[in-house]
Amino acid sequence: MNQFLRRLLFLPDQASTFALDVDRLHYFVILTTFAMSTGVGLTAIWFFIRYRRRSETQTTPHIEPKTWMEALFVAVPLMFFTGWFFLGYREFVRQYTPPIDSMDVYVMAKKWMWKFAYPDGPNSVNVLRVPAGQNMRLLMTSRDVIHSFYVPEFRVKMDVLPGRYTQIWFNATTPGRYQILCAEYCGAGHSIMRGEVIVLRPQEYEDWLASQRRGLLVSQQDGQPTGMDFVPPLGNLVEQGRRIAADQGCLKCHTTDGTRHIGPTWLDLYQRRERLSDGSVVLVDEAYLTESMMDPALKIVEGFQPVMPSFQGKLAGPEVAALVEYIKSLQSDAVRTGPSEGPAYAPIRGR
Amino acid sequence: MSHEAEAGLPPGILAHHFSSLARQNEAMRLGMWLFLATEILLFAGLFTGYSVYRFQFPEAFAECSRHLELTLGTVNTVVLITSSLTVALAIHFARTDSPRAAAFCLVLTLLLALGFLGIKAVEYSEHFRERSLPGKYYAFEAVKTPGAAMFFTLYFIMTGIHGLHVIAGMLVLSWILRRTLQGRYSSRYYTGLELGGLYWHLVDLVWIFLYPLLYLI
Amino acid sequence: MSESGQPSRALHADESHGEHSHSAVPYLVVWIALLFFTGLTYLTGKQHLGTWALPIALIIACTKSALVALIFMHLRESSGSTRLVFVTALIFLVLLMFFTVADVATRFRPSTPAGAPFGTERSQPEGLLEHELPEE
Amino acid sequence: MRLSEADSHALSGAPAAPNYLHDGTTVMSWLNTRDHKRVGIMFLVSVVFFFFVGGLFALLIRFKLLQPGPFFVDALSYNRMFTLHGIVMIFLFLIPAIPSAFGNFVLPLMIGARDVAFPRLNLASFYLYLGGALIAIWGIIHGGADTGWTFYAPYSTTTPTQVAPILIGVFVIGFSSILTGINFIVTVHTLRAPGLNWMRLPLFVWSTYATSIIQVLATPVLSITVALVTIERIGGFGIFDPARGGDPVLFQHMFWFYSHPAVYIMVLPPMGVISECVCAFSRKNPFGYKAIAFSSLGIAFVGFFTWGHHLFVAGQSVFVGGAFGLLSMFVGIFTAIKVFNWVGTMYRGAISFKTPFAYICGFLYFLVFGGMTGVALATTSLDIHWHDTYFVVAHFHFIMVGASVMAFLAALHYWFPKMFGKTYHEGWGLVAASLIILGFNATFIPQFLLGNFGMPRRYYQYPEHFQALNVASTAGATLLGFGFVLIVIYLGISLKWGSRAESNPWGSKGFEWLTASPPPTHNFDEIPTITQMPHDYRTHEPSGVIRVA
Repeated sequence: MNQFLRRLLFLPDQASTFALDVDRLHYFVILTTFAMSTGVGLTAIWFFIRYRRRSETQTTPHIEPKTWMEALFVAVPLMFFTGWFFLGYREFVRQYTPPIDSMDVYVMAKKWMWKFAYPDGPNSVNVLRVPAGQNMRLLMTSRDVIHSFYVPEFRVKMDVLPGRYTQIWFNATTPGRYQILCAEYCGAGHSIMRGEVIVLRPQEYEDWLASQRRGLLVSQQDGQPTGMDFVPPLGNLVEQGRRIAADQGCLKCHTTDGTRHIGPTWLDLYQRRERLSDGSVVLVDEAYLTESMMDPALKIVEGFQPVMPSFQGKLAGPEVAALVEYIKSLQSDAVRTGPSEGPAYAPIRGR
Repeated sequence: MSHEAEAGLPPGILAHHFSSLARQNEAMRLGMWLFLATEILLFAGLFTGYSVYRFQFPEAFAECSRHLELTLGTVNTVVLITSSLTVALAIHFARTDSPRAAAFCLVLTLLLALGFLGIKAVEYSEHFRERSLPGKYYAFEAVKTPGAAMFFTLYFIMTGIHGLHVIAGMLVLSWILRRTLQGRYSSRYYTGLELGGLYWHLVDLVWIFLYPLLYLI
Repeated sequence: MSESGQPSRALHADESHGEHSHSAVPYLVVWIALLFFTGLTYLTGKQHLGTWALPIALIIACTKSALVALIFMHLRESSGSTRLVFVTALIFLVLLMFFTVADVATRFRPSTPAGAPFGTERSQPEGLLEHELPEE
Repeated sequence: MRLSEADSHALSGAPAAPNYLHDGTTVMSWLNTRDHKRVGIMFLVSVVFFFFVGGLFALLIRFKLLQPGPFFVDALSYNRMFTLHGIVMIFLFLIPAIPSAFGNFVLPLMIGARDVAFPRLNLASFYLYLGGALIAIWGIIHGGADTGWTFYAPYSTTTPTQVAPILIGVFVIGFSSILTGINFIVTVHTLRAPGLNWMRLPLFVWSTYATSIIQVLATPVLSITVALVTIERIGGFGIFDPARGGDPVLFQHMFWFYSHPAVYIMVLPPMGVISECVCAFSRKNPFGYKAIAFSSLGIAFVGFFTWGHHLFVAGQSVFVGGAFGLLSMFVGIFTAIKVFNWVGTMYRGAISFKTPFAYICGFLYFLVFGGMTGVALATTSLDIHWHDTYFVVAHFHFIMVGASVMAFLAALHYWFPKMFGKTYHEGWGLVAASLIILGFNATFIPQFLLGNFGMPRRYYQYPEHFQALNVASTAGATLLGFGFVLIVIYLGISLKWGSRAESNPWGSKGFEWLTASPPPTHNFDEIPTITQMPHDYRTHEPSGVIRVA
């Protein structure tokens, strides 16, 4: 039944855990819509045939609806609509709150191309490799205008906003190649801004990762190498983070082995509860780390001087991402167990 | 249609399709209030922008508002409130058949409005001097926190559009001043003057909200 | 009239409504009240009370605008429809602000980092992933 | 129907009683008129002209989409075409169409007034509309915007194309919409005929009144948003610039705070027209008059609470998205009430199948189908797959073309004798109606399926597997185009050579038929005293008694 309806309504095949639930609600909603509209159309036609005008001087009775009729006209649609809403909203919340253990990928949308940075893999342009059956979380940001990451087969879509992160998650079930489309109008190349999600079996994914790390495919660049962006994969994001920390002089004040220095140490910093100079406690997560790089004077850890310069304008999105990943990797027990960013209901900050 | 009851009015006051002057006044007042509703919602857009960015950059907004000329802002508020009083008095004098006093009050209002614009000009020149300007022109040394430029963007857009409304109000009031001097308004018909007064009071109303939000917080 | 209540000490009783005997006293009284409230908001503003600054300032501003609207703009004497127009406009103003700020407040946290936004093209030169990275 | 000034001379040839068309036939008498009927006719002529300009862009877009690859035009001009199709159709046709064209003409007649409350303001509203349209056309000629009719920042603030003139044009047209809204609200409040209390107001007056509330309260927010984008483009103040802390989603909030109620500006007057036509052609009193009247007000007010359902996928918070989704459900209820009451009106009526009634059947089917796909879109999780795809394009075309344009045509045919004193050819009317209903289905049902298939909107090139449905949709679009051209032809012919219509050809008991058609300049020799509800067909005598006041 599901396949028949899916093909009847031209829905793309269901390649993620969301697809089936979304499509079931889809069938229920579309079939009721079809039933209601044909019902109204047929009643109108039947009334026309039954009560067509017999003579020009015909008079008609004055009929007022009874209150129960009006109540019915309100109750039935209200019941349907609120029913749809609660079914839909439960799914919406599930779809926009990534599970804790999902694997992160940083997505950068730029005028008419997608760039993907894996925490422990190479960077690639327009091609995203994903292990099947694994929860993937995409932290997305854009370099210029609003784009929108849309994979029809996964029933997944989220706008990619410039200047801030938006997140999305999916769990691809069937291996294969699926098109990424840009769904928010972004200029002349909006319709050719297409990428590809390649869902690999977990084993194939590991092999691909290993080969990337060994640099075997150093020369072969994923997807179509665009002229200005030929990028030899230079190790994964964590190594890039370490190199940036050295270049930008972070390591002059922040140590990575736990000893106290001008700035707080980065060892085990991620997911630590820092006590601030004004007494409040903050959970160290991506947002706090980004914020401290851009506006260090905002939150000073207790017992440290506000001497850190602001990196606003000096660090691009991916550099910030690389530093955050590097800090995340500095765990004393070297196993990253820290949960990813929780749902949007974190306590509202701000005076 | 008995028009005798409305006799003794200057010609052309009562439109042909209104049954009585009271009804026409009622229509004009309702029309003006609807126009005021559109002005309120025009500023609603700006206040939404202000509240969103104030929520995102609380420290920058607090710090920047301390660098505004608070005394000039307060003087401006007093000037506008007084001009609201003089416009209200002008309507009062027109209703009690003393058009000369009404005209004098309108002149007072126009002078106060000019004073307001003058003070605003002084403030703007101060901002141009210390480079605390919106967006890409921002080069103000005293405040470096991110989001400061956004405060001055909102400051200039809100006070600028409010200034345009003050100028529009002055044009309306001077048009009404001319008609008052022509002796058009009396206790039987003063709606034109009242509508001008309503518009001026709205301009004052908007500044009553702008002043604390920009200068004090 | 759903506008917030009259200020306590401003208006006294003998306000007469006659077409000719319209008195100017209420205008003067309201003017003094407005000056008083401006002074009040000036003082409370100067102390920078922090979290309480905004609510106090808004309450004072609402009282002042209620005074101006009711007496200066003759809302008290005008017909029900003009009052309805004024109140509806205020309701929609609050509606627009409430939902927009609620959205910004409860958004996915890193979506509005308190520091300046990063990673947009014009705020700084080309980013890391490209070839500028210093060679090993 | 292209009624240029010359045509009006030909019209006056017919030996009719002195009516508003004869009362001064110089061009100046039209351009400087105070008569609400002439302003209505001028609006009608310009609105129909812009409908065909927008329609031309639509056909060009559909023609390009025959091929998946680059074909016929390059990407930039394709983007300009769909932007201008959106802007011209929405701001220059749909918003002024029924309120300003038919509302101006018929509303004073329906409430027994000699004219609208502020006649000069009415003429000013027309010239603001023309002025805004000319500025926008100047922008179009100099390259036009490629931002889509939604002008989303930061693209609209950074694109080098000519966006500023179109933004200023939209700003000026907004004022025309505000002035019309103010005019109608004050007219309904102060100029009703004696005996015409609120519960006897015709249903078209109720829906135009509700539309005017939206026009007055929503358009200013569009004006400020459009002004801010223009300031941003010219001054670089950085209010929507993400590099300087600006929030692009704030623009979307302020834009959709206007644009969603604007959708109800486009659909409420057509509902009013349908309420009138259903009662007139099934010769029966409206079934549930209070329900239909108050649901118009309900749509006007609750319509302001639901704009967030355009932002489910735009990075809006999950919590606020849920709140907007729930509120959007309530707006759907009011439309459902109206539809059931219309169908209820037909029960035990005496229905005569004329062209307007054919459009009513089309309207009912498309409004229910389009409306419910709208509610389906508001169930937040389905919107994730559908947002910004052709499903959304099909949904709003079902409402705007399926409901609004059908009702516009029903109104055009229903009030054609009232406005011009001529009858149109019934046979051709039915042919054109069936052509349009068939063409409409063939155009937009494939677009629903394209949306399901995952084709995003505003795509210049699309993946190959979408081509079949696109070709079907283009075929339907040409059929639709022929239908509209056919209407212009036979209405134009009947304008010149049509037979004279008597004053109440449909035998309708709406109040506007109490006076002659076409009515004299001052509408009523004696203002009638209304004694009963409109459309009360228990007896034959007119619903308003002309008593010597």
